[in-house]
Amino acid sequence: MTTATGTRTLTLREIGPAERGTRPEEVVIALSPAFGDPFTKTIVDVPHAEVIRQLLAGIEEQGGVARTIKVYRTADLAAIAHFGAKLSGSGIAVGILARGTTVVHQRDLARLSNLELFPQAPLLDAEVFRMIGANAAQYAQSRSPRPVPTRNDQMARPRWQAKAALLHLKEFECIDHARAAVEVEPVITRVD
Amino acid sequence: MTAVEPRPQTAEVRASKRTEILENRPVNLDGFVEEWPEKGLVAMESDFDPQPSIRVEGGRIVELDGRTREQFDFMDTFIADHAIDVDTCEQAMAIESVEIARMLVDPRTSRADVVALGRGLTPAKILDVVKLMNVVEIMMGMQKVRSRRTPANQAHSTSAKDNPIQVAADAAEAAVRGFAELETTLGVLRYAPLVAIGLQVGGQVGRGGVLTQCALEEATELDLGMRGITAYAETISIYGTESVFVDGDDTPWSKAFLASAYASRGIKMRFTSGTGSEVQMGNAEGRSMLFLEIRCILMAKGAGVQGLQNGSISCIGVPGAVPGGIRAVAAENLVASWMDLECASGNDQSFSHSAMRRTSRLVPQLFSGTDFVCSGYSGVPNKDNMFAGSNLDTEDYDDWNTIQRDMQVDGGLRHVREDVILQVRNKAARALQAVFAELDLPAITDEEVEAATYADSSDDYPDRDVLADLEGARSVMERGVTGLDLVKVLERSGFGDVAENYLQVLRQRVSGDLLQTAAIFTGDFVPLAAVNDANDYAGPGTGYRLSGERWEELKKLRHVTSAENPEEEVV
Amino acid sequence: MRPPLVVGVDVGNSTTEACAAEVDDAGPTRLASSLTPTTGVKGTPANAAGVVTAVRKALEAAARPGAVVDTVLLNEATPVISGLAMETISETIITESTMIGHNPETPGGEGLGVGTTVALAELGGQDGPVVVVVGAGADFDDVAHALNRAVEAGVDVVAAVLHGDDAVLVANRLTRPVPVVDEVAAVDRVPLGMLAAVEVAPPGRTIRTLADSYGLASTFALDAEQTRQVSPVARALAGTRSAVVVRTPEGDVTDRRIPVGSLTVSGATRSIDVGVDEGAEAVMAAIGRVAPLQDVSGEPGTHVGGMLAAVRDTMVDVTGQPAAEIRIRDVLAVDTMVPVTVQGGLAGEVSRENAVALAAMVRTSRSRMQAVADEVAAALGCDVRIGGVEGEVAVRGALTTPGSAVPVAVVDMGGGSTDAALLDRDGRTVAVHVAGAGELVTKLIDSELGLDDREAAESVKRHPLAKVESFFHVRHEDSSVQFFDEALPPHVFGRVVTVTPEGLVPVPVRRPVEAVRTVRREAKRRVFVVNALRALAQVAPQGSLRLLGSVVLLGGSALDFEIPAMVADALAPHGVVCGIGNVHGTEGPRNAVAAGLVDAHAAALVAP
Amino acid sequence: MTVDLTPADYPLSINRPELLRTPTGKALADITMAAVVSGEVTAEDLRVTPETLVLQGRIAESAGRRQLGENCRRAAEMTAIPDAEVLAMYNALRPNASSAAQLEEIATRLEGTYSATTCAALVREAAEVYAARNLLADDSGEF
Repeated sequence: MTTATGTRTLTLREIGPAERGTRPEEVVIALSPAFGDPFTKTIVDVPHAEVIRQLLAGIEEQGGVARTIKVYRTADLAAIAHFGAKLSGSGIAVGILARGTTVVHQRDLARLSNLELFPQAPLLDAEVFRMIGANAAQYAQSRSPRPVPTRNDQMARPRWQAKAALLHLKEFECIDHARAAVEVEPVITRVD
Repeated sequence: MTAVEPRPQTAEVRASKRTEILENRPVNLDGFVEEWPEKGLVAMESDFDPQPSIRVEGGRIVELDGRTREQFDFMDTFIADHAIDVDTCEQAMAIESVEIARMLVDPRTSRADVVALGRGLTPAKILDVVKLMNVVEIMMGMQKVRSRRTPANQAHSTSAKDNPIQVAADAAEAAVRGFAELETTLGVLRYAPLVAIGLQVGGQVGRGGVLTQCALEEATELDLGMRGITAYAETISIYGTESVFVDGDDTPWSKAFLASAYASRGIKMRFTSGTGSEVQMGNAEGRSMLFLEIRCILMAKGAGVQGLQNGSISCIGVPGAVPGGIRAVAAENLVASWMDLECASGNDQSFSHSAMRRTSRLVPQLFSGTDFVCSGYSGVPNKDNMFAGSNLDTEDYDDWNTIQRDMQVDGGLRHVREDVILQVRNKAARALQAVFAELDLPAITDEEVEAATYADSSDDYPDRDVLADLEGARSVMERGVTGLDLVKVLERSGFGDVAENYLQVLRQRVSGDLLQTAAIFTGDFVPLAAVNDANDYAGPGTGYRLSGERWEELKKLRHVTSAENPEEEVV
Repeated sequence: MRPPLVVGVDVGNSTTEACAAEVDDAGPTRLASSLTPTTGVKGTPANAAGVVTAVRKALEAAARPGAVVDTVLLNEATPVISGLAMETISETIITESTMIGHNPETPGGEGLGVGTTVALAELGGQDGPVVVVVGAGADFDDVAHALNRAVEAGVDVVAAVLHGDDAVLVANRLTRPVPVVDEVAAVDRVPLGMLAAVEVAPPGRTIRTLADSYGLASTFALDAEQTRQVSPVARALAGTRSAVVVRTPEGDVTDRRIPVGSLTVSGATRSIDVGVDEGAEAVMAAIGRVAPLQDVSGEPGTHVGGMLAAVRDTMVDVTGQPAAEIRIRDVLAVDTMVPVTVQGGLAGEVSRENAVALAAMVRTSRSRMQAVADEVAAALGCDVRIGGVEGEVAVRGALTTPGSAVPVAVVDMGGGSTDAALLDRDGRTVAVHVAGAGELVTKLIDSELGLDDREAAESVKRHPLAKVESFFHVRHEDSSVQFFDEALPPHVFGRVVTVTPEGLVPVPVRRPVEAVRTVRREAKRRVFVVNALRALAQVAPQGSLRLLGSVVLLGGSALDFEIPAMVADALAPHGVVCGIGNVHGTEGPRNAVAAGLVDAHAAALVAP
Repeated sequence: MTVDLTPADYPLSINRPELLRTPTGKALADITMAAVVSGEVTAEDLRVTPETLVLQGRIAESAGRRQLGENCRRAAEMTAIPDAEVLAMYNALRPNASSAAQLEEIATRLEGTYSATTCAALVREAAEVYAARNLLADDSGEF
């Protein structure tokens, strides 16, 4: 697995309203209201720039294409991902919250269901995001990826549960009911 | 990246050796956060909680804690219409909070009086009262207002491999160690019938009259209960704000209906709630954790359910991270008991990396006694705990027994000699072996029975043929196997005593005795509830006292030097 | 007064069946039958518990629970224990890091690049073409950047070899495209400063140059002798989409047979030694030459020796008979292929190696059915008689299948052994047991698909396959499409699944349905079909299948969704009518022995 | 039959067994292992009757537990409803699951078919609150 040497920043350049895609193999990456701005890293300090870069790399490595959208009207992960899946040409989307919690969704599934769910944000690192991207691309191409091995840590609760709640609240603060979802271009800049 | 990784050292600045030692203490692996009262990330003292108020018009509550009826959300409506006693509320609300707090602490005020007074109080008023109480006063209150006189305990018996033999053996051990209730759940849900059977059979081997439960989605859980394969239900979650309640796909009315459904089948049931769940889900509506939990408690009371599991439960990391959070958790148990509900008081989830913190979190419930001190205590090693780990597990048995002996408190457990434990584990596995054979389920080998006798965790058992087991589980449901069928099978395969125990449990369905508040079974199959064993604490020398035979039993530990012959240990 | 109640009980390897009947002068009146798992190893006292359960259940099914039984009839169950083993007999070894022929899922770029290996950190200033070797921990953006800069500075970068799964990412970012191979786990062992070739084929194609001896020869300018030496390299790389070959002075790839030991097969008159690494055909031929087989032993201290010893030990435990008296009466050897990690490989390369699977079967001279009978008699308080030989009784039971007639042969395919028996026109019966049945099939499926999951293999064996093409439809292995109104569960999405009564169960493979189906059917063919023919040939008059007449399939495998048809197809050319038993027209392929025992008992009552 | 019950009558299984009957009319003492083995006692016998639930409700009320008493009364009414229908009604009471008309239909059925007036009242009350709180069935919007 590769790790980035430099520091990178993420800018989400707004392209226009989030619309339904037509490419049959595309994966939509659906970001939560606080992702990238105002927050810049996950609960365990993985920079959002790295999260996006690895997701995109995973998709690219599998020969897929990606489109990124940002949602403002909800911070509910299932809703974000399911919304993304409905806009996705392939019906596959990766939904992600600012704190890192991630889900792979498909448009025909019930909102509360999913293809793969990664509920424990503290256990997600760059390597896992790469694998999630790769799997999403494979689902989009009707291939059968092996599910990303889920990690589990019973002691994550005492260490991270409250911080997760805090980040969740902060994310909720960023909900803007007046603002429709937009398509964005993730611009990753190396700063050193 | 795991939680056991030490925090990254912020380099360069030189730290003292002591700081280094402190930095590496387990407690520093726990997470702590600053309060944020505007969003409800605060334990129990918040300027954003409402002021108590009540107004009754035409026999109906028209104002509750600063909101008028048209401003009520559905929790307000349900509480106003079902929980609060309209006839007494204005009078009760008029009493100064400090007066009520003192009544809770003062042994000369009877339980009956404070409980009666409590029937007329609003959530904000109740919060106002408990806010005045420090943790020792909360414990004083708990000692008096818990509903059942005799404290008890509950265990989790689960398996990381959903191995029914492990569940049976650990259930038998837990029962013989003294747990009154046993709860299980699954990794693979389709395994449920076999694991629930293992739990029931093992439990009745360990001690006749133990009550069992299998936490599942509503339909299957109710089905297993109705067949008599399980005896009670507990994982019926409720929440303190309307939005979170709706997110959980329920309302107070749907849950009240479900409560009646369980009772209509003669099945004991309690709700579950806890501080922190609403803020964790991001919809605390600016209220403190304890205020919202008090709303849950009153909702449960209004629904007429006999009891509540609370004490933060699966959200314990949230109150655990804010100032005064564990005091609030003790207070929520107190309020549940004060509202005359059976209280299964938490201590059931992995809470801290620090053994000291784990113990201190437990002290209020263990020392004052509750209806179930843990809900539950992991009767399997935590790695096998499918409820994601408990505050206590099998490794803590001897510590727990020693604390009971040190403090002369009854936490529901006892030390049991190794030979007895091996005997019940072996018998549980053999009984289940016979049941499986009779029901044409995939055979349990003698090797598995041997493993169950001496095992610690699921790693110590031979792997089962999971496909065949699942097929068997399906056939149990399809054939409509009932508890009564299991009784017959046990009877004819030479486990008549186990069959008799099980039949006694099923027989209670007919009497409905287990539907009363805080009901459990004694070893002699006498229902013990907050009716015939009502808490009568009235100060020193009264109430439940650890004495006599039970105290003699708790004096025993694994290693106690004999006074008669100091060269030997007491057995 | 009611006529005497008689229960026939058949203790099988995995199930115990019972048939309850009232028997009087008019013959038997069958009341009900039952089925329960066999307790303990067949033919041992532990069977008694299962017998009692089966009797009780039959009485319950007959609505006569607790009725007084007059006689229980037990079959003379010969304990047949089978053992299984699989040994890899070929291996590929790479010495001195010459070759990396693995198949990363996603190599980058296309074409062939030949140059000198250089570490990424040393890149710059080289003359001549270079193959860049990138170690662990490098980021794809950084790598691409460094390669592009080197090219700008005039270095002739012709290919790259990566540790991480980044080939596509790196290749996509290069200003001058070159082939890139990734996921080379031991990249640090790739020798530097050596001539290397990297080849990547277009998607869906396989490499041409490096998988060909003369291609290698021209790439590395080899003479005829050297070319002969590297031919194993070419062979090992055949069929892959990408490869790296480094030419080192001593490097070599060998392909050798592993000595796994030999079997000594003994017949009445002579013994033959046969090396298991010679393959299944050689083993089976040796067994054929010594027929009838009397015993088989394995060369001590070898894998095969160990396996046969284990089978014998189990039998000693079960029967209490000394090891010396236990004879292995049949062996089935099957050739198979198993994925094995190449020794000395740098990227966890896997090659499909030859292996031989063996099923062995042991019979003892001493049955302990009398002990079972005594226990059953004590438990039920009734007379217990040990009846005829299984095979004979089974044929009688099978004869009750509507439409069957003498001569009739039966084949019962179980878990450990395949049994056949023949009843001829003169009323004589002959029966045989041969090694190899369901368990071996499971094992073959497991190893050939590389599942390493017995349950998954079992599921593949028992159920038809399908591919979940969307949340609302699946394509079954017969190409039919089934639609669903409710969305299928997410864990089966896009997967090859088995269609079980429990629902769809994902099969952990990445191969298409057709490939999995072929493995399954081939495994069944090589065991069930081969054994059915083998066993029938042993009971057939003059060993000729043509003289068999009709064949009735019995036992659990007769309920399989495809085995009966496969066996029938194989027998058809011999003019044999083959069908699934339906004992007494109601029991299906079950209960033949239990019902046969009752019939024989009733006949005996009338006859004298 | 009206019986005055107090906490002293609890547990009924020990103190007032004469008040208890199984749904098929057997006494508690008839539930013996022998009766189970012979098949005289069936699973049907091991259920609580509406009468017993009413008795337990009275005990709860005599101990000051009004709401538990009410729950027992609702439960007594529900004993007549088949398991599947109980679950279906519960599901219908979930938020945004039913229209006002659907809830009224359930209430009418509870009242009419099962004489479950207390349960019907609970459902009607829910319908009223759901209407006020916008929790009746409708389509949720997009983002």
